[in-house]
Amino acid sequence: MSTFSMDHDPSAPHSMGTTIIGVTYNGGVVLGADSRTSTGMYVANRASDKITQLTDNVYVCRSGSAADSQIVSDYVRYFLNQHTIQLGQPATVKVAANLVRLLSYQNKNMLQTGLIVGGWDKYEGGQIYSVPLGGTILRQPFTIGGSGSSYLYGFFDQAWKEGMSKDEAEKLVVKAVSLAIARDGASGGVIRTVIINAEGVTRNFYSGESLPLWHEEIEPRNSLLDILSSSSPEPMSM
Amino acid sequence: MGDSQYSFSLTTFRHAFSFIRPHTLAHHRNLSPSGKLVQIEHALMAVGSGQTSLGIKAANGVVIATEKKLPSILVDETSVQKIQLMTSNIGVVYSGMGPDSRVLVRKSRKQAQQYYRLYKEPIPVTQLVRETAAVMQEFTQSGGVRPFGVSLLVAGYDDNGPQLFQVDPSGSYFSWKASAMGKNVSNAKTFLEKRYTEDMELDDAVHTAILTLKEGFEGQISGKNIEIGIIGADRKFRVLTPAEVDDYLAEVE
Amino acid sequence: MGDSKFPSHCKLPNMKLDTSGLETFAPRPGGLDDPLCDISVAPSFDLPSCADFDGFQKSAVQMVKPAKGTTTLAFVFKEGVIVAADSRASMGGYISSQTVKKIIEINPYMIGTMAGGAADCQFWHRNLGIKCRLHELANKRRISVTGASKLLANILYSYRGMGLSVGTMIAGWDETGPGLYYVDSEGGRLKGKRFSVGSGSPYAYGVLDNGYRHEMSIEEAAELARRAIYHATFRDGASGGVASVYYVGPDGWKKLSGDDVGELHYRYYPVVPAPVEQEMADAPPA
Amino acid sequence: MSIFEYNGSALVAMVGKNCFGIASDRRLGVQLQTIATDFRKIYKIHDKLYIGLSGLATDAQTLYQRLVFRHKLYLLREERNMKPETFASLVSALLYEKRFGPYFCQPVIAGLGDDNKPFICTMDSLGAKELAKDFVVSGSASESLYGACESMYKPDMEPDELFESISQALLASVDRDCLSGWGGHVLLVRGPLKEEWTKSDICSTKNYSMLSDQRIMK
Amino acid sequence: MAKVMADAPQKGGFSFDLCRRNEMLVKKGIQLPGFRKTGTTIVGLIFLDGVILGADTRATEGPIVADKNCEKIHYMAPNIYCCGAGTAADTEAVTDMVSSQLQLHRYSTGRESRVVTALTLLKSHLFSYQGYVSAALVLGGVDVTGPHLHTVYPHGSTDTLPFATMGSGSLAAMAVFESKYKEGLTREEGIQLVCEAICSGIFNDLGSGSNVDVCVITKGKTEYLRNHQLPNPRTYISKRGYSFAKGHTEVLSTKIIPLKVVEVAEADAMEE
Repeated sequence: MSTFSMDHDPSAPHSMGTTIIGVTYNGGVVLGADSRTSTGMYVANRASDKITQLTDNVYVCRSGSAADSQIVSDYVRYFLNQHTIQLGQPATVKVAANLVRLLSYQNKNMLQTGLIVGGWDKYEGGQIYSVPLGGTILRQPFTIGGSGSSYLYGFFDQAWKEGMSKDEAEKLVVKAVSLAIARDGASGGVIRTVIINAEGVTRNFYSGESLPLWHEEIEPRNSLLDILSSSSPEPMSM
Repeated sequence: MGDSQYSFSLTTFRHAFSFIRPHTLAHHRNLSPSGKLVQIEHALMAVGSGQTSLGIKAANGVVIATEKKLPSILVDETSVQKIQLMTSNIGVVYSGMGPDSRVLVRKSRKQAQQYYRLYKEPIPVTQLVRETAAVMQEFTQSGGVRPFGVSLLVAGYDDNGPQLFQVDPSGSYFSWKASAMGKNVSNAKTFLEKRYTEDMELDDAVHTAILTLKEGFEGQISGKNIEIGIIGADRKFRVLTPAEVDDYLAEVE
Repeated sequence: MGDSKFPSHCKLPNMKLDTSGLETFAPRPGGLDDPLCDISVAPSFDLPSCADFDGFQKSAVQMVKPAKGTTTLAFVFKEGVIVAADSRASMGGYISSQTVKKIIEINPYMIGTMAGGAADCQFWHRNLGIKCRLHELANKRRISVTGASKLLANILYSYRGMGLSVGTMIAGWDETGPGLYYVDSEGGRLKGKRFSVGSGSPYAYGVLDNGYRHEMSIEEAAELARRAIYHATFRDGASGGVASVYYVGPDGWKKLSGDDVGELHYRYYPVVPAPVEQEMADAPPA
Repeated sequence: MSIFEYNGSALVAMVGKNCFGIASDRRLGVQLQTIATDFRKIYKIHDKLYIGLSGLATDAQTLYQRLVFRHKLYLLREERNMKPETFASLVSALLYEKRFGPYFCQPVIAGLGDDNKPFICTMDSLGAKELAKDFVVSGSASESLYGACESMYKPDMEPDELFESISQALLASVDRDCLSGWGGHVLLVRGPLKEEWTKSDICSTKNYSMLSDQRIMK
Repeated sequence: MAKVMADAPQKGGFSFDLCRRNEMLVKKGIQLPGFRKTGTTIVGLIFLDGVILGADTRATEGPIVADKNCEKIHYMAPNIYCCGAGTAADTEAVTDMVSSQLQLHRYSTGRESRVVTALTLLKSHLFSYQGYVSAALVLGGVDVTGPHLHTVYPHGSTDTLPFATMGSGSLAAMAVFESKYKEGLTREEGIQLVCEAICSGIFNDLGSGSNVDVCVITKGKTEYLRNHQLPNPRTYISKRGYSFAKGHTEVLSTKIIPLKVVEVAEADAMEE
């Protein structure tokens, strides 16, 4: 095996070594995710959106194989649209999460994906459901997923509080994802969050430079782009 | 079918009809004692009472035209299009039952695409007509279905020049220099026989088509209640806009 | 296959300088430079310091294999020995040369043929040549074909299982008359009347066995050898080029002929150039 | 050993001025053993269209039979011969149909179009078409053929010139390949030129088989 | 009879009847052939008025350059094009199939095709083959909802990006995009940047080479700039070439078969 093919194999499945998080707070839920998509060692997309809309009030965070998670969320979105029309009112988060579970469970032999469904409905308020690899469903006050999550269990055990405010919850999510990005090579890029509550949906974006620094991280100086565009002496001339 | 039936399909195309089932023939269910296929007779009746359509093959192109009489003035006439494209160089118009024609058009378009995907060459008009006619024939002797209640006029331009075909519910088809079908068929045909010349240009053919339609037309003819499709040497079939039709109407007057 | 698999004779996988190439005698053939050939010390190659020795050995054997497509033959008859071979070298399907000398002259009275690994054959034949000369100087008489072939067989036997690939015939004339031995890298050594070695040998044997008589003249024998080589090159894709024929007699060996097998083909089976055939045209429509 | 080297073959097609040439070697082997030295690898589809099939001979023959079947069906249905382009698309479709269990064949297609414009094309065993304006090659000697044709091809060759070039390119290449050889078959097709066309001069398909001129330095 | 029917033109779909035999051959130690690949550099970017796609033109078969000037930008719809990398036959087949489906869709809806429609058709086909149909695509187009650029991976995953690269030269090309891409490029700047990215692939990636193809799609207009740049002209043409005297090749036999001459006069050809 040559080092070349290790570097970049475009035919390798496209997967998301990921950090995804869903937390509930006193009025709804906050979902968060990093933005790195990689094929082997190559970052195929550094600003991908791993929080996908299912209905107006339900979103899903995707991890694992990009193809599998996309197909599952596409199907669920399709079923939920039909369901919403037949029912004449928005689908509940529970229904959405159970559809995700159903697809994950019935096709578990061919799917490599773990999903976190989060949303708000008028019956049960903000809810987070985790649907990991085998197709189990777990309703939890908060849940974490993806390769970066292993760095976060301890953090959440320590930092999680019942009944946070919206801002507290979002701060927690951003902090957690940035911690995972600092430790996990497969997570990176920017942080995206989605806040869902009775008022509706807010999407937030935190660029890579704006994230807090952790142990021994070096502050971003001039990025490579700045260096290239400045008129410093040519690195090589002929 | 041996090994040609696979568990999945490369395309979304599917044969919607099966091959001949021998038992339907054996039962003679559709044959009347006089030897006539009554279902086809009925289908031809549906065509005969349908709105008039006609086609003329000119020296440098083909025109097809039809009445577009709507059941009520309340219908939005822009939402109805009776002349349709089968490929970019073949157009079709029907007399008879509109919904039946749509089934045929859909099948024929698929057939045309299949041909193109196999040979990377547009399907010749004769081939598409043959395929369409085969479908219509199939429905005259398959169980559980009835013949299509339409006749089609197919206008196209390919390597063999301009061509006009008429396909009937029985599945028979002929190439025509000019033809008509529908309610006013005999008058229209007589008119066409009088007016037709071999060296007719496409523009003349459009004029003749309008005059023929006008012959048996009840009420005021306008760009909104007739439809005209033309194809010339550029091999691009085109349905004229109501404004263009009005221009032609003005020229005829 | 990285370089690390061919280290210096030191077994440590380090950066030590290998000076063995500068020494006067090539690899360490374990006592073989002794003319008397001290076979009590088993010769050996240095073991390559790699994790997967079996795998290395397999691939080493594979590397030698490509040059095996060959047809060589030799037979003893009334007047002496005839030796013949083709001249093609191939690597898989690719013809790397059409002008390979597959008959190696050991000394004026003895020649060997080459089948198997080209490098192995060339090296050990040259080595055998040295030994024969030393034997001659030490004993004031030429070595017998029996002796020479035994020397080679002993060497090859001592390297058995280490990846050498040699299939050779030693033909010569000594005090007892004509001599012919087959020796291979598996350690086999056979005395015989006629042999053929290489991928084309089955085809050559067919012609040889059918046409062989002890009482042939030199011309007849040479023609038999030529035909056998030609027929082998006809059927065997890995044999081809030139059919060379050598004769070993009381006065030593002599090259009798070297013919392009393509030309031989049309000499044996002449083709009458056919006149240009013209098919009648259908009458074009008027 | 690659499956393409099981039987061995060398195929080449070249374009000339209003003509084309298609040539193959004549060997059929089972690996290194030669079975026949007059094996045909170029098949006729119609007067102005030929296909050469390299690779596994059994697949080549099967594929050829299917192609002939499809062409005859086309002829019956449409009452005309296939254009070379159309035929190439058909071959491509037939090969791609077996994407996950392919025929081990690399076809070379050469033909004259409607206005006697030469057309050549090759494809891999899955049917990925490669159209070329100069020459196409395939078979176990293809690497040598690429080299020989790159240097020997000239644009706008007359039929006689084209014959020598394509023959020499083929012979030079098979001389470096154990698995092909024993001379070759060359087909030259020239369409009747409209302006020159007379009843007596309607010459067109020339079907040569030629000697190998193996020569080596002695 | 059944066999004959089986060979009749049929609906399409893969045929697996040689799979078992080929598997057996592999077990016997026979190597299956490599297929023509487009070890490729393909790129796309969104500029001020639409989308620009770019591709190199080299097709390879193992170490051999099989085609020096192939087309890797495939037509999908008048307003949508698609660059393909991977196994040439697969990219060709999958884009052809989807473009045919789009055409039918346009006929039945009477509307311009949308890029997402193409995207969905592509990804669902590729996903259903679990990566075995190896086509890596850059899909671009302008529709009623504006310009769109997507990448599609062989396993069926997709990305939506302002600039994208694919193929073996994607790293080289991405380096150019990452350092020079900005929002709101003009047409000229966009083409320039695409060419630079493709050239970076051509010169730094062994699987890519020859010329630069560009396709500029704007609202209502598509320009396919075939061989927009030719950075690798052939420099070693021998002026004399090889000439062989007539009769240089020894000929065993010759047969001349006259072609059946169809009536040359064209005028009557149309008669039935």
